[in-house]
Amino acid sequence: MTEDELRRGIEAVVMVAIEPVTPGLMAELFEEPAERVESAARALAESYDRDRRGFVLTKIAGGYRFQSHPDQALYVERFANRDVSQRLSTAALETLAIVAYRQPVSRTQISALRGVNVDGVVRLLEQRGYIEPVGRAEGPGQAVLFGTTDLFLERLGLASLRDLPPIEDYLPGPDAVVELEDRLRPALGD
Amino acid sequence: MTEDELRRGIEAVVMVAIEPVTPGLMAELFEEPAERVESAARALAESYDRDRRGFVLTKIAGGYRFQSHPDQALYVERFANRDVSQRLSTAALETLAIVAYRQPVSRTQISALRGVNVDGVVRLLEQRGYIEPVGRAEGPGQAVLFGTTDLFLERLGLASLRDLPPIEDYLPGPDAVVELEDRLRPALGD
Amino acid sequence: MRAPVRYGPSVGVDVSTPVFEGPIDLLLHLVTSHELDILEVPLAPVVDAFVATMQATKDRYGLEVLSEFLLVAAILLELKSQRLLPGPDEVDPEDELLGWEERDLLLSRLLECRAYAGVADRLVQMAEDAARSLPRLTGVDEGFVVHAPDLLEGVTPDRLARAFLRATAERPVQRVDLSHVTVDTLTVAEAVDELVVELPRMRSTTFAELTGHLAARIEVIVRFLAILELCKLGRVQLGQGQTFGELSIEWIEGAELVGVGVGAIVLDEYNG
Repeated sequence: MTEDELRRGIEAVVMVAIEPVTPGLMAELFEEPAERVESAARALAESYDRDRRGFVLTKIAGGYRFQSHPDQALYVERFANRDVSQRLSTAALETLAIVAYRQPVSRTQISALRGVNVDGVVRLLEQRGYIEPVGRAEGPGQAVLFGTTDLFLERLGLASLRDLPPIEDYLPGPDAVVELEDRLRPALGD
Repeated sequence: MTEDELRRGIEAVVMVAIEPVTPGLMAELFEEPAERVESAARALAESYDRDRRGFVLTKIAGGYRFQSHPDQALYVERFANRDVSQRLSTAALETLAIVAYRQPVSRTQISALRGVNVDGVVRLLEQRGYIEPVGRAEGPGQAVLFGTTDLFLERLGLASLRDLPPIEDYLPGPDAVVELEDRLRPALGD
Repeated sequence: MRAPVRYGPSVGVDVSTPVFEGPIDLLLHLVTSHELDILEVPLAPVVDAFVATMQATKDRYGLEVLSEFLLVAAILLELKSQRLLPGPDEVDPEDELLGWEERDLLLSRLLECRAYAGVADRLVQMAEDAARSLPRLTGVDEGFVVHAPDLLEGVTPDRLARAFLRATAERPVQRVDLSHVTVDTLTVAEAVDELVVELPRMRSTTFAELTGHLAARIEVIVRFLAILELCKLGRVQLGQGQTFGELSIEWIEGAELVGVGVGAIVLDEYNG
């Protein structure tokens, strides 16, 4: 298969897919190495970008899919008459962030961090399809462990969990730590 | 709107559309004459052809849509038939259940119940022959209403829709309701 | 205590106190950013607002909003109770060490929570960016022969009915439970149970006296919430001479005649 044929094949298959198509699956379809498929897909994506197309080829949740270009949001939203996605509460977002960075993680572990009962929030996130049980903890009780789903990646436009922003960047600076320490002092009476 | 902007807009809107998009509708979206839209779309279609893309922009039923290029049929068919061992996803099964019990029902009604966009899933169920359009809603928009097919009945081993298990049998009994109330009472403090 | 709520829609429930009027999450923000001294904010109106909101507008706000309100209110209470608790004059060196250990643990938990709260903002931003771009969902064109494998294999009418129930189930409501604020110790309800036995015997006491024997801070906070519950129920009268003063607790005579245990009290009180 020439490079050109491969690109055409990718364009055709991704065009008819309703979920992101993995390089692995395309490798099977085209009987070509996955690395070759991957690099052809990347080249295609770049060429669309260069040619300023109204669509993009993005890697989401491990696979490729066509999407409208973000700067066409005005027309696309007008067209699709999309309702704004239901917003999650602060509590739900923080819990989701904990699951994303700490996965696999149990309800009890999340509760311990947030200092509140999180059963309701975890259930909500599970029902929305953002998190799912991914296993069970060892030891007594065998608590259910949660992780994020492909839908979570999709909604955030991420190719994989590795693309999450590094949590270190969000740790409070030294000033905030000193301030927190100060605030804890009267609480503990020392 | 420059010719370039118009083409990008067409590319974006047609990319996300499920049904063919008419030049008239696009004319409204872009606030440009339909003739201009039409000629821009034609120019786009020609350019895809010239560049030997794996997809084509065709005019079908008075509207434009993207399709895989006919000469990529081999791969597309392989792709479409790949999921020999696949089962219906939870989302698809729940959508099918809603159609079964609530028919005739529109996409919008299903979306409202499920809280997510169901266009892709509805299309999949329709393609697999489990549901089909059975009419149109009254009122503006005249949404397509879906119902289940004979194939659906056959696959579930049902003689008729009357043989679907009554949903009442699955609702929680009075005991469960009382228990739930008890659990909520201290919480609601009333 | 926890990182201040710095984003997301306002909780939407207003409270009115002599020094502050407005959304409760703003109140928390002002307190945690030291723009308002928690000791100057009487929290009884906050509790009243919560109860009133519960009764009047359950349908309007939905439980998620209300539980968020409760969480914020609980944090305020926790902050205030921390400030109210008198520090011990003499500290056993061993106790002090334990205190430092506890503080370090709390501090690291707080820092981590802050990081997640901060990144949650970023996640929202990412989701909003991603939502600007819609995916193609059209699927394979009709012309193709799809040798449809039977996707319904294994699907029974029974599974279908259950799927329908799942699909049409109400969105889950968060359980609003006062025990939210206690991690795994005594619940507020249990503390109320305990106090309705203890307080009539003591008639009049102070908060410090009542909680002097308690080691864990969380236990003290639970008692504080329980006292507020009882105050709300008209069982006790609270008094505080001055801002840093003792919190006095007085059992209201005759109150013990009603019901035994918190369940009975709550039901008797509110069902009417």
